[in-house]
Amino acid sequence: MTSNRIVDSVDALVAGVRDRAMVAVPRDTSGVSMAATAALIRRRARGLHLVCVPTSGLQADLLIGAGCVATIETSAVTLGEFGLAPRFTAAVKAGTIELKDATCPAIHAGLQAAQKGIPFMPLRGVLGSDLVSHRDDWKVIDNPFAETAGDPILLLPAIRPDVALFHAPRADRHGNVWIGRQRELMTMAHAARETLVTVEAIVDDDLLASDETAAGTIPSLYVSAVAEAEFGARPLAFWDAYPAEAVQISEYVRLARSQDGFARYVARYLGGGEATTAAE
Amino acid sequence: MTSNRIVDSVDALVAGVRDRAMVAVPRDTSGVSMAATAALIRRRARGLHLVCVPTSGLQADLLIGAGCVATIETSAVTLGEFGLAPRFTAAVKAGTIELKDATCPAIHAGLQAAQKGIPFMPLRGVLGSDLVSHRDDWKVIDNPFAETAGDPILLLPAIRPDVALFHAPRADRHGNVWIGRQRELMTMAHAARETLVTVEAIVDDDLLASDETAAGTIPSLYVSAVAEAEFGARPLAFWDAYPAEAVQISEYVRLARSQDGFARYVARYLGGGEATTAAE
Amino acid sequence: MDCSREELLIATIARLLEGCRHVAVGELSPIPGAAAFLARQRDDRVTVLGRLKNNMFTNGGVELFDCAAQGRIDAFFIGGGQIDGEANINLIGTGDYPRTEVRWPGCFGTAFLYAMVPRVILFRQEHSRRVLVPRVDFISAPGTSAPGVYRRGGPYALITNMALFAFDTARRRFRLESVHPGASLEAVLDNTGFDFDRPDEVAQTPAPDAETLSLMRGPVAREIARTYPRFAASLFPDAAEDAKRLTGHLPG
Amino acid sequence: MDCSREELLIATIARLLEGCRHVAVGELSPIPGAAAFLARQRDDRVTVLGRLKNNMFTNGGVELFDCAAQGRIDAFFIGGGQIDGEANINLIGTGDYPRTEVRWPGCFGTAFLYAMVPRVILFRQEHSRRVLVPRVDFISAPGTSAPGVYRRGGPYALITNMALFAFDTARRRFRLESVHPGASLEAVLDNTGFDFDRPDEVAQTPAPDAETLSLMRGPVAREIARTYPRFAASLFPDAAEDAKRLTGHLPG
Repeated sequence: MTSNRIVDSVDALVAGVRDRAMVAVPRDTSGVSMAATAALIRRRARGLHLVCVPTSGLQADLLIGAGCVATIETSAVTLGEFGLAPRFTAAVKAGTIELKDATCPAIHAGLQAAQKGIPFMPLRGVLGSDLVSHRDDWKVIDNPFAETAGDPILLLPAIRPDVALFHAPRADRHGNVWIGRQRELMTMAHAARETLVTVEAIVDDDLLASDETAAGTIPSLYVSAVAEAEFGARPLAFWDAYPAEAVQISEYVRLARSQDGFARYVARYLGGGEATTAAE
Repeated sequence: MTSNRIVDSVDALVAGVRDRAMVAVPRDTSGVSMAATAALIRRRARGLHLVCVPTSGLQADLLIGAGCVATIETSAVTLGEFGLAPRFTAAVKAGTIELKDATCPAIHAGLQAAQKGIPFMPLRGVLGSDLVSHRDDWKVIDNPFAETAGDPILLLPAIRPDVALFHAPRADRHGNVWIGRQRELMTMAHAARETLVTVEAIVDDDLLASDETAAGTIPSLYVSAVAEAEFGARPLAFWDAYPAEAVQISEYVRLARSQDGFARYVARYLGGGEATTAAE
Repeated sequence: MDCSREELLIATIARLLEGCRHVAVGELSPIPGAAAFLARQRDDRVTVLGRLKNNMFTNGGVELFDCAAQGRIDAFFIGGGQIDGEANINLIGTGDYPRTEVRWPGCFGTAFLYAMVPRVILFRQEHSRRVLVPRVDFISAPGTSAPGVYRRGGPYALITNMALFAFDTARRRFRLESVHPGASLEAVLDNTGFDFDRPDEVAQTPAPDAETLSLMRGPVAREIARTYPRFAASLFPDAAEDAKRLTGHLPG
Repeated sequence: MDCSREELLIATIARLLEGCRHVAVGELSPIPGAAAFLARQRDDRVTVLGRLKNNMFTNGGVELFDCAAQGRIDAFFIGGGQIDGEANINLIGTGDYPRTEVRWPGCFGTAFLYAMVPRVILFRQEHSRRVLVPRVDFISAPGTSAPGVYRRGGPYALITNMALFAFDTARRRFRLESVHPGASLEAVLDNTGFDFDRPDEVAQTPAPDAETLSLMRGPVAREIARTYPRFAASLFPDAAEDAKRLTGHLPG
């Protein structure tokens, strides 16, 4: 029995991402759905609030360059050994995106607060960073459990994304998704209202049937839709399954220095020039 | 290479549990080390502060009956379909143990606070329960993120056990422990200073070598010592590996109605009458 | 068609679950468990969550509570050593805390779930003034909360061996909905320690129809036998024998 | 024995790790990574944590931070677009936030880890007035905290291509410890934008001995080649070739 969670195409999958949605995406090495990123650009998504868990790279830079992003909450945007993220950098300079700079454990804590249905989560450290003064949604209180007066502590509001969007090795026909030790993907799915996943393959086994596979599986309970997309993380690396397409990413870095060059990259690699069906 | 985390006997393992230690133990179905429980009773452990994650049954009742427990923090003590826990019930009536009654998610939240190194964790619900008025270590504040005034919310202090003690199916020779989907065992290990584990078997494979097994594995980083103890959860059931010894537990319920009967049970099943080496 | 008291309870609870998507049940709740499985037989979008064998949870013991906090659980069941007329429940014991004369296991997750799950069904077979008291000795979980206290769940109904009550949160009172076949209004009044509302004409709880009974005795019985083998052995002996042969396990 | 600048840095950082048990390194930090592997060659109780292949973490991206918060991580490395004389670091950019003239990736976990890890080693190869500034434009993570602010970690040393500094938290100032072979005190003074303490006689950073060099060029090089293949290709070409043959992977 194939669940109605299994959809036919990545374009159908991203129909679940409305304009202005808050979308949580994982960092480059955890399972980025570049297939869904391309589909979002093809359907000209607008006004997205990206939450990078806890950083992003090529995915954020592409979405920013394509005009899909209004706000980005992140601990960093970087192409790693390929260098700075050109469209992110340009958008910051131009002031065309709202920045919610954060620090990695603060983003994890905000998602865990949503996962637990609590309005906020405390976090040690961070005080004294200029991040705190620029985040008017963060609060500092005196630790109510302190033995002596004072002891300020940072409180982070829950981050409850509309959508968690990522790529995983496999899902079964019920919509259970195996994510192995990339546990932040499970936190994202628990925290988000909807979870959309591309996978390398859809398998016949029930991933919850044994404790061995269940240990690394997000139950379908949290999964809204799954689409098969082989090599769906390319040109990024995907775990140990395949390496980054270094030539393509280097070409991106070269072209995306300008908005024109960025458009050429999109046309060449993402089918941005083709007529596509808008999702909604 | 066998890590020095692998110890020769369960008695050597429980040498790591000092008198008056705060010891976190899982609920009956998650992997209770009854082998270590017997060893603690043999070595006449005293003054333990048991933290039941989030409930306990035969293990807590045995330790209470044997005089090992000064304080118990728990959401329930019950023998399930076998009935009420007789020594727990008697100790409550006699006032010989300190009770820190809790509710399941509060214990999980306290451990997660310790896992995250934060002094407290908020939790929704619970307000209006008499639990709150009897727990002077819990606090209620007005939610600093509330849009309108008021909105009281419960804050739970971190629970940082000295020892997490449980039973698992297998460990490798480095001391990595596979716990499958019993994720609370990982939270306990992260939260506790020391983690002591009995396992059905020690295996030659490296549990961290593949994403498949790593997904359900506590890394040796968090594990102080492991001892092999086949059927180490008996007479309790252990996952799907073996069922409860219903006859033995029923006999426990019958005998443990009185302290004398309890002593007979211990002598018969736990070797309590034998000369044993005190651990320290 | 004849049915047992347990079958009546299962069918009645299943009716209370109509419209629910995710129903959570505890380990020791075979009758609510059977009701949830029955609801799933009728609507395959229903999922039954909780501490079952082959359950759907993969994030440890905290997941049931997180899941409820996320608003993903529509219905849950709570018993109670004492239940009072404002739907407060006591799972701690009788007498003065902490040295209660009678000590029960403890509050489990009720203090949390009662506030978080929209449709909490109070289920206690014993219908007596010992259980249904004017005021509980210890509030494990309150039936209602003060204004301004965050709450999105609470008591929906109370079902016993004698009767079905609905709970009116605004009035903080139970209302008698129906009396089970074999019981009477007088017996309910005699055995209830708290005051409650009731219509002029009290209905009888309807017995399950033939189709419902055959679902219960067929597929539901087989599912129950896997999770609650001892219970199934008394209620549905045939299905229990099948399950025992398949798993070779005593209950655990 | 001749050694490269990178080998000098690796050996010097490894000395700074003496006595550490758990050392965490980032993905893009090959020199600190090599230093951590060297420390492990010398003491097999050392564990190297972080985003390595076959890493020890199984609880997702949050685990590094939780682990540090639990007090299990003894040393960590932070770079910095700007570092000032009070050990404040800036990873955001230059100019006025948010529309910084130059924008760097962002703060990563530094704002947290700087406060939680006892021995944070600031590592930046470029030694210039552009990097080592009187006052950072944006404090991603502060070098010191006000009294009463919970903090159990912070800056321990700063190492660049020219020199090694220790940080004195009480005085909130760096102290020059040694100047690397090939650099001079004058060059350090010319290229440092902040004021710092120094002894009357400034030592030279000792070069690694033959045994250390052979550890670096042997087992350490092979470990580095697995995690940082591009870096290894330039520094330890033989080991990198071996690793490439074994994995067939480009860096990712």
